[in-house]
Amino acid sequence: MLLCVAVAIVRMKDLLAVVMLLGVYGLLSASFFVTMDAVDVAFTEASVGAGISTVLMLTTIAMTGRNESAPPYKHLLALVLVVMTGALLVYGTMDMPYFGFAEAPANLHVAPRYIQDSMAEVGVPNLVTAVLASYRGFDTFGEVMVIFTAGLGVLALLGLAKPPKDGDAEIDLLHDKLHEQHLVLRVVCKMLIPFILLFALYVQFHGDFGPGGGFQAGVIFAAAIILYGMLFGLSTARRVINQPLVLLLSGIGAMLYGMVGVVSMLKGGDFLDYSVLLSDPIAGQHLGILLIELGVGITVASVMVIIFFNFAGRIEYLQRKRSRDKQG
Amino acid sequence: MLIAATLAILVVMFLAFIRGYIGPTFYDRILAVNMFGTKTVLFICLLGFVMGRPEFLDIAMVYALINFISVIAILRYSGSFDERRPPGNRKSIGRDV
Amino acid sequence: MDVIISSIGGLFLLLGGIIAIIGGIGVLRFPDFYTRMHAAGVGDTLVTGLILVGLILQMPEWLVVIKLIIILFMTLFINPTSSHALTKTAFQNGLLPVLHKKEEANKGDAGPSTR
Amino acid sequence: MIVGLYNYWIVVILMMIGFYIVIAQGNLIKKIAGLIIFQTSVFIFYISIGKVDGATAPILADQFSQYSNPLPHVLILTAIVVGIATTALGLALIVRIKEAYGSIEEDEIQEKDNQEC
Repeated sequence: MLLCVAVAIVRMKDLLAVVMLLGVYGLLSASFFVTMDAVDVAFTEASVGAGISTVLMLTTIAMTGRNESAPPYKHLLALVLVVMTGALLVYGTMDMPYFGFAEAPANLHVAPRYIQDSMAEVGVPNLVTAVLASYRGFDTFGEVMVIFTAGLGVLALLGLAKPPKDGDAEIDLLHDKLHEQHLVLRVVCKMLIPFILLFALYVQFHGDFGPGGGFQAGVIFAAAIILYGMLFGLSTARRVINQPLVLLLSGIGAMLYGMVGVVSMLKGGDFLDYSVLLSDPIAGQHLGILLIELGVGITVASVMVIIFFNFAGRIEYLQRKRSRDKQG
Repeated sequence: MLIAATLAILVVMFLAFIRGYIGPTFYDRILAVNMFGTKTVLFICLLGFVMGRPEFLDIAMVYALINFISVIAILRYSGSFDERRPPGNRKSIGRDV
Repeated sequence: MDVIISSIGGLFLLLGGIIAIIGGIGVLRFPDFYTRMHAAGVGDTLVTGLILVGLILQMPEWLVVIKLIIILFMTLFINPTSSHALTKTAFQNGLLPVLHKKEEANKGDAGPSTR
Repeated sequence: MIVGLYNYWIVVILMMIGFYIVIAQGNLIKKIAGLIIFQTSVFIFYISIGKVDGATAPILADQFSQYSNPLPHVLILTAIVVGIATTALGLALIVRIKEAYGSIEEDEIQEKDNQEC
């Protein structure tokens, strides 16, 4: 199935259709992850691959136009190169262990330790959360920083020097039209949005026991805000959610993560060693994981909101510029 | 029964994908994506039962929400694409099946 | 008693599967967007209801039942809403339904039994 | 017995499709789509390595004793979120390129660059 969709993406000229097929591709790969027992990964891929990335691609296409004009070139050379690389890689797989083989080298080194001892050492049933937040906490800290930096990069590339003034007649007209068209949509979304926010909090704090955690919860939280922004117009969403505050929050999330590490150092442990946070090591681990997931969640949610606001704000800026050019 | 229903859902997913690929208009594609998403929700629910760990229904819930959000996004930004056709040409759009 | 309830659940699942396939064929073979919309919208909601009720009748733990009911309600809200929004947008952007029947498009496609 | 390697072959084919899109298509958005496919193939590779036959998802429960390897899941989970962040950055760059050059086709951008020199 995945292969079919990928081939279809190659052949499709219409960029809009490509984006939609990418959404389908994301859903499919997420179901694949579920069959491979990777429920946390499926969770993330579902909310990211099928949701946020589709929204971002769509906003980009709305700015750049939907048709691919030039025909693909360098056809033959590229094909030969690709087939050669593929053949080499397939040759390389001959030495790999069989699929699902329990004694494969990848499954023999640290994984048994995680599976057997983490209940005693960390006390969290979800192994993925335990490894993510506790054993590999330093790694995750780096990832959070990468996300934070990407948010700053988008802000630098697409941010506007002056925040747009409210009350631009033409844009407001466009929004009003959209609102009147979709009355049913608006009412249903108004009911759904609190539910989505609640669900995000559930995912955030239930991550120790089931699939979920800071990354997923952040993305879902951001998705609710994005839904609001899409339906009620960007200026309304800006009025509800203060953009400098969101920017501050993304920093605070990353800081919270780092601070937990620093506090554990001050208490005599290593950086990000939560056992020393409280007198009982297991309770300390629980507290540390909770705080860290909270930091991750805040950072991811606010970075996603920043990215969306900047993309959508750019669209409005371009529309306004175009209408001003028409008038002047 | 569980397995039969799972297989049926897989078949339907494939059919929806074909519609999304050939779909003559842009709306057909959205329709196919929407249908695909709903079927994925069911697929995940069934899969949880087949694998004997039905507590993973959270994933299905996320799917339902995200699918809705992406459909709304497509509708919201479809207004910005310049595919409005001149009014004289309108009649022919629905008919070229 | 348990056996009866779970076999009723199995029946629901089977029915859901069959209707899902019928809906899929409808989406593939109907002549224009609005009829396809009909097949997809009605079929999807019905199938979701049937399969989720079937799963509930398999009698898992109560937490799972609650989650299933939440999913059921959400689909019942979301599915018709998105169908409605999609159709409305399509109509407003000037997509017209097929009104007169074409000869080859008609044969076996627009089955009278659908509505 | 060689059929037992099929998961790697699927990964290789997907990866090559993504690679082909990246090098053979001129449109920048299409290239991003290719990158996403490439990325997903790597994810699938990792996850399929971690799968163990007869095991279940790595969330501890009393009635199960064998679990899949949780380490690849952790790596991929963070990689997905980082991937979307970098994709967003790439898309932002595309938007700026479109504003500066008026096009997102690779050869048209090249032509404009040559004219300016």
